[in-house]
Amino acid sequence: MQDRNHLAQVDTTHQVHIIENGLIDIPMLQILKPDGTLHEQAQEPDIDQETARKMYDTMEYIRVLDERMVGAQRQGRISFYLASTGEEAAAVGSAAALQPQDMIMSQYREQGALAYRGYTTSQFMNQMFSNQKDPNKGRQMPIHYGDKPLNFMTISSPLGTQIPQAAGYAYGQKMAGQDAVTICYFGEGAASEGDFHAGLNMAAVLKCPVIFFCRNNGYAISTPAEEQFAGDGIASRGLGYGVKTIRVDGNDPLAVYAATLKARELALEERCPILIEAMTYRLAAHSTSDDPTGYRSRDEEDKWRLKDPIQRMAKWLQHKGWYDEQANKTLVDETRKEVLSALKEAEKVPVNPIEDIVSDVYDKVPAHLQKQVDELKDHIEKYPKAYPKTAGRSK
Amino acid sequence: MQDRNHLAQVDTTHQVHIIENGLIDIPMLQILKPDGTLHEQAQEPDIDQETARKMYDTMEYIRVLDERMVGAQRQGRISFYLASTGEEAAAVGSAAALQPQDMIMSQYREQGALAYRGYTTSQFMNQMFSNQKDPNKGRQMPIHYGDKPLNFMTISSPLGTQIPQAAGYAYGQKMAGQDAVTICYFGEGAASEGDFHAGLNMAAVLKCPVIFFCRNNGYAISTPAEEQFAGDGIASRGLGYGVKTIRVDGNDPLAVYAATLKARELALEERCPILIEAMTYRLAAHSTSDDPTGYRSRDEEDKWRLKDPIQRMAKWLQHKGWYDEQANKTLVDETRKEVLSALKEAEKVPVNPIEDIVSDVYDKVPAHLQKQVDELKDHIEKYPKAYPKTAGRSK
Amino acid sequence: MAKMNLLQAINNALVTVMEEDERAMVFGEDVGHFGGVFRATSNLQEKFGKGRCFNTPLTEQGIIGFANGLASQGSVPIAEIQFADYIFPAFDQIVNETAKFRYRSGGQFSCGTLTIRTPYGGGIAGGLYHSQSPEAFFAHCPGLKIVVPRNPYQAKGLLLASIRDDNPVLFMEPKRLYRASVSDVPEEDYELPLGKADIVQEGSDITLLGWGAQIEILQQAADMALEDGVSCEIVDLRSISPWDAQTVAESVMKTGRLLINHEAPLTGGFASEIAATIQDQCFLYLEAPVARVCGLDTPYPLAHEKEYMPDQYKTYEAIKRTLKY
Amino acid sequence: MAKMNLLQAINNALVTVMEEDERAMVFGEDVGHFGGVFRATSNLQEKFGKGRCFNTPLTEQGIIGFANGLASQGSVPIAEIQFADYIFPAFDQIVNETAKFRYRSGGQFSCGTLTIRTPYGGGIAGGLYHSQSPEAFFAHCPGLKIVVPRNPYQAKGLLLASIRDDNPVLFMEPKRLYRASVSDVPEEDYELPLGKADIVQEGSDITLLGWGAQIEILQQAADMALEDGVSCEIVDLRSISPWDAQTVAESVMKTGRLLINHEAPLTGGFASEIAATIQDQCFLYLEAPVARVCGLDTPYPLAHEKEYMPDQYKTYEAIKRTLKY
Ligand SMILES: Cc1ncc(C[n+]2csc(CCOP(=O)(O)OP(=O)(O)O)c2C)c(N)n1
Ligand SMILES: Cc1ncc(C[n+]2csc(CCOP(=O)(O)OP(=O)(O)O)c2C)c(N)n1
Ligand SMILES: [Mg+2]
Ligand SMILES: [Mg+2]
Repeated sequence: MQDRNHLAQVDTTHQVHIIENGLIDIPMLQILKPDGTLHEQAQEPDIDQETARKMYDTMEYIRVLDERMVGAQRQGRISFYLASTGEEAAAVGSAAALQPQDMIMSQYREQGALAYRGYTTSQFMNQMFSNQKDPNKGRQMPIHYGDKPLNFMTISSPLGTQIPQAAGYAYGQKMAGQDAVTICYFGEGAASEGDFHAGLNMAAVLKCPVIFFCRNNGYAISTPAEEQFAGDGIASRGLGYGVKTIRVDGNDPLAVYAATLKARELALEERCPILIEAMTYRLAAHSTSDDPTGYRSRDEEDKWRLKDPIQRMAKWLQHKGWYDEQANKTLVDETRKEVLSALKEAEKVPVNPIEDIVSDVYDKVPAHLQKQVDELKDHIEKYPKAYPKTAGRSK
Repeated sequence: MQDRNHLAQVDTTHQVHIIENGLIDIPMLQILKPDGTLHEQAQEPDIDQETARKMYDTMEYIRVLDERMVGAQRQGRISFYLASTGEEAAAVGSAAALQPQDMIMSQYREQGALAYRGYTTSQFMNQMFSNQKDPNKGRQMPIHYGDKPLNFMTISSPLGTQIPQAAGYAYGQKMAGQDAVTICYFGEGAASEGDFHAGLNMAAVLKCPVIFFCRNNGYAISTPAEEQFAGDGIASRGLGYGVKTIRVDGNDPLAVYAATLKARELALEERCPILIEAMTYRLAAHSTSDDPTGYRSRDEEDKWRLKDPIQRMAKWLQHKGWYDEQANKTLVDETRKEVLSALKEAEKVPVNPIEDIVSDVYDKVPAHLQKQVDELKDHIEKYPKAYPKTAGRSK
Repeated sequence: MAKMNLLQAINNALVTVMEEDERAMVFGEDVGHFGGVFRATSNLQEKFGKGRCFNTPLTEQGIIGFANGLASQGSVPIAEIQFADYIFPAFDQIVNETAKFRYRSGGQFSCGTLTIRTPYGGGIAGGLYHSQSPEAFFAHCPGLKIVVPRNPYQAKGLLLASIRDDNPVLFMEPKRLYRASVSDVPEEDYELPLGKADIVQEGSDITLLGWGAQIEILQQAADMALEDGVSCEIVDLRSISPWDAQTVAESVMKTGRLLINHEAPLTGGFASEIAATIQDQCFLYLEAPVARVCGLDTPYPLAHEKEYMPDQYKTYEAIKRTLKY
Repeated sequence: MAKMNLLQAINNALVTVMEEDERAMVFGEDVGHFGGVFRATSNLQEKFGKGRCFNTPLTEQGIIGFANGLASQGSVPIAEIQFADYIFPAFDQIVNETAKFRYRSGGQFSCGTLTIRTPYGGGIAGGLYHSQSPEAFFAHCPGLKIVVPRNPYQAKGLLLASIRDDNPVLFMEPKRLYRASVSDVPEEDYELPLGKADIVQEGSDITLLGWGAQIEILQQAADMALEDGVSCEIVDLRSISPWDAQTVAESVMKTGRLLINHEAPLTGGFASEIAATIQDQCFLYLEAPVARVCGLDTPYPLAHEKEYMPDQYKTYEAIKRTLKY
């Protein structure tokens, strides 16, 4: 046995030395100025026109999707929605820096990452209508997407649970010798959960190639960041775990892209976790169940509207000569139409037949569940009007 | 509503800036050199002879108690014991810096703090024999002390649970306007629990006058610190929570005393939490159920034996002219005798009568428990030999 | 008397207790200025200050850990868990700490002053993470009390009794009734007893037992059965732990039949405890097996929520089966 | 065949599966070089390397969270929780995540490859935090399997089946048998079926049902009853979830009487589910109420451990009462 010395790195002092806030400065990477021009000292990430356009288009797409779905919820067509307005760059910029084989484990406000991977409007709609075309079989509330072919883990409502899971997933990727990482998204609110602590610490100790991507958008429902933590954001925690950490302007798509690219490279090369804190703002209500006027001012929101990531990227594209006004207008119009028609389509698709109420609890339906569903089917036959979604249908 | 800006303190950079290990240096406060003399740059804490002697005597006392109880366990007289050998200064030095009205919430290796408060040898024994004189009524394994008059919270085996509890306790003290703080002890292993994260973060946000005192003794049972965390000890986490933090040589009683004194002052003045990381080493086996030769070398232990806190303090007392060889010898001898006789005494004290099996589950014994204990009593009467501790006795 | 919905009745109880006892503190996620996502704690921060009504960081284990410490110190914490589905991160703090605090210390310390409020139950298109009824998980843990009100009047009286009771109480609020259930509620202070079931309707042929929002379902099923000439006794258990076996047994000895209804999955649900106890205590009185009308042994579904629910039709059918046995 | 104690049988099963499947990984607190506080994982790190057998930081919620991710990725995690009393910080990860992973994703992702091993139960002077039997908390959660072996032979066969079963399994090891129970165990690979109870002894007057270390207690009580001329059938449930109601019901239809024994507190313990189901399925066959001989509704005591235990004397008395009913 080799001797261990947990004091090997520790210096000695002879005065009471207090470590406190402000001791380190964690600056935020910004590449684009709000006017879309590059900061003088900044280096433009190595990004081609196609990728840049795809990022931009995805952000526009998500903006439209969000807006329409909030509307659809107001009309009572879906039960719930949760928009990412103002935060599109965080999800899209990071997703663009990944490879398709990388696993995405998201919180719930990263529809941009999913869209970037190629999720279609119909797929979004099928999930939101819990219909039988949803690969999650209509089991969860709207916005809890999941798609195995796209390496996008099904979202779970309990906050923070995906953080240690992401460490484990990445460990598995490493052990299998894969050229892949896991990215794990979460909010600054979720970072208060015990699972955050467990996940970051385990990833650091067990050297898991995982990118922890925190969207610090200032709020957890009504709770402002200042009532969530007293340190310097979430980034300041990285040091405590021995996790390499980058803070980035979450409203700057290029900065997010550059940071995530670097993070992925480090994660793979050094087989280690990286923490990214993206500073952004939740311009949307928390969800369609929420009304932010109860806890923040219009004025505060307006200041952030000026930092709109889509505008910023549009201007940069213009500078580059990669912006196409007409194509963009078409995209927006087409998306609106597409959302509407996909919505109408999905609305009509029935939910899964009643047999599915007991499937996927176990790998196979065990005897006691078979009995329960058989009795249920008999019951539904007796009261077809009480169960209009499933009566008269069978697998 | 006033506008909030969670970016107010954040600087901007234009290069990918990575925060990583080594960025801050967290030195360890040491006042006494291993030879018991003061470091040149160090200031001797304001400590009178009586306090200094009490600290020293308590450490000696605990050393003897530990040694004897490990022996008693080997003889089969008690079922379990857990020694603090080598770590006495951490518990005693910190307890000495507190006031009696401060609440102590300990992990399990802080018998020194309890002894400093005045817990008697008989009290220790009554707990360890789970007899009817134990104020905890013999409900927990040996070493799970608790004493309300001494403001020493009953110890709980599940690790880390006392950390958020200490935040809450301290919040209550603050709201009640008390001139008191809470100290919360835990190991570097327990600091991996989610409850650690929750507790430190809540204490910081809710401004609780609590001292989080981590004994980093290099091991959690067999798990060395390097497999427990990858950051710079536990102190480096303080920054992440915005909690003022002090690292101290846990084998230097004066340094621990000075750090805790300062921490208490700050906690009360600023109504805020403080984290202290005491660097020490568990010279003892984890507990009497453990055998450290399975996971560490004798050689490694020996290096730490040289840093013995009791030796160090003895030398300092000698320098001060406060050391009394004879008194010390008497203390050790008397303690040995006292432990033996208290042990013999406690062994003879019966456990609580059977009625107590259902008490303290609720404030009053509810009907269903009354019925259960009544039936049990009838049963015991039928099989008195099977239940020798309680048969034939009643309240 | 005032007409109040269930949320207003809870808010009213909280105001009552905070006015009376300055050690009382209300906290949880979003409960501060915003008044909670369901608005049960509206205006408390304005009335009693930030020190006594506050947001916590987003950590259920922290909320209950903090509350345990606060209770052991002598304050009167009233902690909110935003949805009962999110109480599980606090499971260790509740089951190993809250519930065992008094016992392990021989009565020196306790969490007796603690009350945990949490909205539970389905029927709101919430899917598997906004619909759970976890009472049975806690009912297996000695040291806790568990209370569930069925309407605003019950809610205020039971919540006041829960907060003042010197034992930790898990107070589960049927969220689908939050706004839907309105009743006359006295504005003055009153308490309803813990550990006592309430006979909602007397009857002679079968005892229907439930709690919370399911009492309405039992009522509807009883009305259907009445058309067939079946007289149902409806009992609201109100306290799941400790539960009032005596009232239930007396009712069953009278009717000879028992049906228990709850939303949580059948297996290991609290109906199993009731059935096990009653088959023992009333063995010679039972004319048919104790019937359980419960959720399926699956997570709570979304698309098939209606089908999953132990609704009035399933209850009515089970009444008929039990009577025909 | 070799003589093995329960720990050796478990170690042997782990070696078997790690040799066969390189995706299999064993981890938890102190399980690495040290081989676990009970030494169930001895030598695995030496044999299979630090990548596949490793210590984790001290965080149960992290261990299971990590394991869930690893399982969903396709690895075969075998996670150890040092004592079942410390499984509660992982309750959320188990109940809301492990158990619901497959369901919520429509079968796209799952934790089917996960096995959680944990020592449980009392009788070792462990007091309230080293003695708990938490099976009933998990039995109320659809999506998990729960398995408990009664001896080394069962342990190896059931553990191999649990690891290979494509569902998450909570494998609970009766720690008081770790070294005390020794039996012949085949060195080669074999599996015992999940979800199937095992008739340990045939009999005609009463069915005694239990699992794990309590099977020995049932055997002792049966021997006492035999002196009175009472013939007991002893059934080891083996799987708590899903449980084999059919075998139990068939036995009860034959004997007309059922007694269930477990160490966990009576109220809401798994015996309640069994009693509730059997009184329903065997109503007309039962000659006496289903009897439950269980722990008291208190935390697990230390000084009064003997008195708390549902031991052979209490079981024997309950057999007599049931026969005399
Ligand atoms: C364990 C758990 N507790 C509470 C909730 C309820 N809840 C849903 S979202 C939310 C706020 C999350 O804030 P944050 O993590 O900052 O993400 P954001 O909404 O800002 O994107 C809360 C409290 C939950 N889903 N899970
Ligand atoms: C929640 C929980 N998990 C596991 C254990 C078992 N256990 C007891 S002590 C210990 C190691 C603790 O190490 P540390 O916190 O460093 O304290 P030390 O023993 O070094 O003083 C472990 C794993 C426990 N008591 N509680
Ligand atoms: Mg947020
Ligand atoms: Mg340690």
